[in-house]
Amino acid sequence: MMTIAAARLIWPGCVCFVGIGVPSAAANLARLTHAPDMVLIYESGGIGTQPRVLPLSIGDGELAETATAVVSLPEIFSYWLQAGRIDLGFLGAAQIDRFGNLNTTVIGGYAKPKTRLPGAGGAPEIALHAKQIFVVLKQSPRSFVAKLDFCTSAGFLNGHGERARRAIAGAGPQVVITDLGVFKPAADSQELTLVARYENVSVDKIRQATGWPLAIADNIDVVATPTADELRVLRDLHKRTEIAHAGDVLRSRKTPRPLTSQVNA
Amino acid sequence: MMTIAAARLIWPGCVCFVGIGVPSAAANLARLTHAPDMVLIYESGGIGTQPRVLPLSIGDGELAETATAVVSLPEIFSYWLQAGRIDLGFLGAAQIDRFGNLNTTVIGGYAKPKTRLPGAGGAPEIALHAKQIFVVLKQSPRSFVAKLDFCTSAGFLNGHGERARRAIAGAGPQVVITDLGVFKPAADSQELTLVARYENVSVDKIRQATGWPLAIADNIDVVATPTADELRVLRDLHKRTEIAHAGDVLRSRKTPRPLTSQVNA
Amino acid sequence: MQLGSLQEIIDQYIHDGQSVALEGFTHLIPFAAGHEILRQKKRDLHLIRMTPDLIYDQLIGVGCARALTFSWGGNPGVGSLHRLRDAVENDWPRPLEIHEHSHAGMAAAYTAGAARLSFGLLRGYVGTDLPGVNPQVREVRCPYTDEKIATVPAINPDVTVLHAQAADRQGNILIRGIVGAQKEAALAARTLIVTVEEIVESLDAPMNAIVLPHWVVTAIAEVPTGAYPSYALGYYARDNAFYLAWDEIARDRERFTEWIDRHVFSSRDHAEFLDSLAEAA
Amino acid sequence: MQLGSLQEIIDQYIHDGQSVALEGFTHLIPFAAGHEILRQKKRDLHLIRMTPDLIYDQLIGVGCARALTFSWGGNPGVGSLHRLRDAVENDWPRPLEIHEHSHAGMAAAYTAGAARLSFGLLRGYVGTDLPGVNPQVREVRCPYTDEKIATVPAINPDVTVLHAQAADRQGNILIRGIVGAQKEAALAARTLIVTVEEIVESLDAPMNAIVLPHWVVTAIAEVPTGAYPSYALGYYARDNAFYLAWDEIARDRERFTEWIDRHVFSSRDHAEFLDSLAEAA
Repeated sequence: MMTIAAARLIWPGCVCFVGIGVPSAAANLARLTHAPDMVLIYESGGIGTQPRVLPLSIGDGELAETATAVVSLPEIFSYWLQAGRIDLGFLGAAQIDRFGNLNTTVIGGYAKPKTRLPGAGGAPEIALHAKQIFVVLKQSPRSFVAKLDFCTSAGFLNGHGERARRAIAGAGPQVVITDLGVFKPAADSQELTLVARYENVSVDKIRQATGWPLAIADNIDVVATPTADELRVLRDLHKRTEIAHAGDVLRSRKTPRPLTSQVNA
Repeated sequence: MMTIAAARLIWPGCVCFVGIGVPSAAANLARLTHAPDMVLIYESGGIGTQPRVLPLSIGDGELAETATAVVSLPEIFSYWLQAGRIDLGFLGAAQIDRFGNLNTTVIGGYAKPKTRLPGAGGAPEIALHAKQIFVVLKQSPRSFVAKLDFCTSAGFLNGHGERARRAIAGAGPQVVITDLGVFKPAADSQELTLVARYENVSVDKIRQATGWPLAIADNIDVVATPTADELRVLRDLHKRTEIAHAGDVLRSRKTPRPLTSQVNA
Repeated sequence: MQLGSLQEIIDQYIHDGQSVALEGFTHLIPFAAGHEILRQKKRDLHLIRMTPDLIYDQLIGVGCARALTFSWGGNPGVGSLHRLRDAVENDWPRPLEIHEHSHAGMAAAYTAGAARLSFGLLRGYVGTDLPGVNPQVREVRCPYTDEKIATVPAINPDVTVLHAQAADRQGNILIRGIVGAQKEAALAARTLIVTVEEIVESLDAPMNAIVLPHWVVTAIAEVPTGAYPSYALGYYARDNAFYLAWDEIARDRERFTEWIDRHVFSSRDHAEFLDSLAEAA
Repeated sequence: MQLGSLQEIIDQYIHDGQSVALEGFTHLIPFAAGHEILRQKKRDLHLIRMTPDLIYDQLIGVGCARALTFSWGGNPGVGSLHRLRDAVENDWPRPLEIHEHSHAGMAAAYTAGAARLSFGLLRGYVGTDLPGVNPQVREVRCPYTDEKIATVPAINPDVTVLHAQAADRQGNILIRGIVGAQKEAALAARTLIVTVEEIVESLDAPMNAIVLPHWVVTAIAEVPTGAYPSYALGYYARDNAFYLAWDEIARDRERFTEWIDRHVFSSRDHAEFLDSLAEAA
């Protein structure tokens, strides 16, 4: 449902910087439904990729084979991301605070963490340079926290215009999508505000899953249930993906291919 | 004769950054005679080119088609030249001074020059980063000058170790080859010193063609006359080049090739 | 991405006073686009290019340019650009402000421009008089080694014009062969115009080829032989004879002016220009 | 360029205490080379890599590494690298010093290394806590705009190890597909070791392909399927099932140790390693 909610917010023609997981599924769902001309960029170097199946890793061969261009990683981050060519960046996180700052580095102290997370990856600069950011994560008091253990990627920092004052190029997180609801930054303070909930999820439940006193919009929308078309496309995509990823690579290597040199070295 | 004298000084396996004209002819002569495994790099982006004919420009198609790799110009100058991967750079000049500094920018004042020359091109950084430099130019009191009108590329600056003190990576001009003789820097002062002359060219003539009191080595070699093999290879190279460059491009365009779109736009 | 005639596109996107880079390092030089700029009598352009070639000699000789940023201004393999020289030496037909770099410096400046950094770094310009005449060449200290490293300000042309082998129907552009700093100049620009040899159904680009995606391209015109007398790898060779002949044509102001009148101003487009040259030959 | 067995080459060129980058961004990951480093029980390595993958999880879990420079340390598409976590969280089997970057920062550091600049520039790290824990992230002021721009020191590994599709007889290397920062890591290194799927008569590389010329390559070993369980475009696919299975294997110290003993230490080379996995399946 997060996937479908996120997909709906993607617009035709959008140049989208995609990570693996929900963002990749959402972007591809959008591409296969209402935004066929959107441009997918994976940080591994694929520009304009059109994967038929969902990649498991950010650098699957599928992404190279279906891309308009495959460039180096330094180029992706300098000529494409930093240059401001990305309309929309998706980010996930282990923790988010009320101003949309994100932690993907550690739970606990940095030097001797309780949980060492994978770390920054592309996120800090995606957060700065993409014209806007959508954040997708599961919501609980452990993920929606009053204070991050570590700030990996800037949202609105301390809010109240600090991001703009620091002359950060991109507009920051414009939508946060969780498994409970949808949040947008308030115009003045940039504090995340609940603007929509899923059916059968109460505002109270969302409030309880938030580690700070949650701001609530005057009118809370209800996210429309998935359409038959959305569900079909998503199911097909996952099915194709499953089949594609189920191949037995190790055994297929056993089929004859020349393992010896073509040269008598 | 300058070409042959220069070619002889190139060693097998040498990675050589080549410009057009005498340097290109010399490098290719060396490659086709005693240094078949030398690596030619043209600043236009061809790495390991093996042209069958001499290019007229530094970016002829021949250079791309016979190269191991064709890279961008920013890459040539950063990852290859600046990174110190070039053993030998060839430079020409309109003016040279006694310390091997070169002028290819202007004769006269910079703002309103008597003669505006093409300018720096790759030379300033070739002069800094190639492990050593060979300079090739015609010699006269107008080219061998006491004081440059403009310093485009550093040789030994004011000599006496200044280049080393400024921590410049490459060793600077190790040989200067003219149509009259061959010069090398003195060990202590780095002042250019006549070390060889061509047959039938007197030391006096060389002295008169030099705009400063010329240092002369104790023993002046005589450059050996071209061998039959050198002359044959060079003539063949020039002949192939003439034939290749004589094609009438404008008329050949008249032969049928589709000038209209393949798409009904 | 807009597909149109070269005439429309130059009219729509290139305006007097702009900074314009027609890049191409002795390959894929956008001659047809340069001639159209001449025909439309654009003025006060700040021309940018590593190697101002014959096409810049023509633009400067006609008086389209007020300034030139460059790193090597010659007729490659032949000698001088006489119109450039006449402008610098004698202010003819008008004075030309010059911003002079080395290739390495200008490559770093385009690279910074493409990455939207305000400056580029290089180990360069040491011991030369160039920083003395180009105050834009400066230095920073390395925060780790305290060494001085040269800097150049980013180059971000108002318009970059390229010539390429092919575009597909979507407007993706394939560039093959010697590519100079074309990709950097393209991505550094605010507006990107590309002329192509042909528009094809599919680029069939090899993996890791140099492809500019359609959404960074402002406008495309199909102009066969659009790089002549330069060349387009896979299409036609460089007309070396023309480069040699240009030395004579450009040496003399009158002969130059006649040539421009007869071949550029009297032709309506690139095909007519090529015909007029063929007739004269 | 030297052609030899992987065993000889790792023995000859990789020494205890060195900084070693086995690069590969989810493609062409040099697993075979990593396993040989394990077999030869190298110690005190400073491992460098943007995305420490399963192979670094193994090297760290066995205790080969004293330090890690990286920008994202997970099992891509799956979750954590449990051995990396155990080292950071519990110092098991030994403490691991970490130097942490973002991808953009590390890409800039490799790029600077390849160009032999002492530092790289990026608009990055703004508003994050990373510079607080990595004092190597600093800043300079732009000499033109006075803005603060982040800097990273160049990365120049003692040894870079890559896996590539093919080498020709001369030792020129062709890399196709997703290339990450492999070229930069290769050119930044003092010693470059490459394993290849095969050695061929001629690379038949398309124009503008990514080819590393033989004279920048220190040594080459032909190791078919040398990137398994990662993939080599044009040769074999990624074994996603292995990446999923690794999560279970690596979660437990004993199970991990058993797996390494059984599959890596008990096999003499990569072919035997692959056979031992196939038998176990």
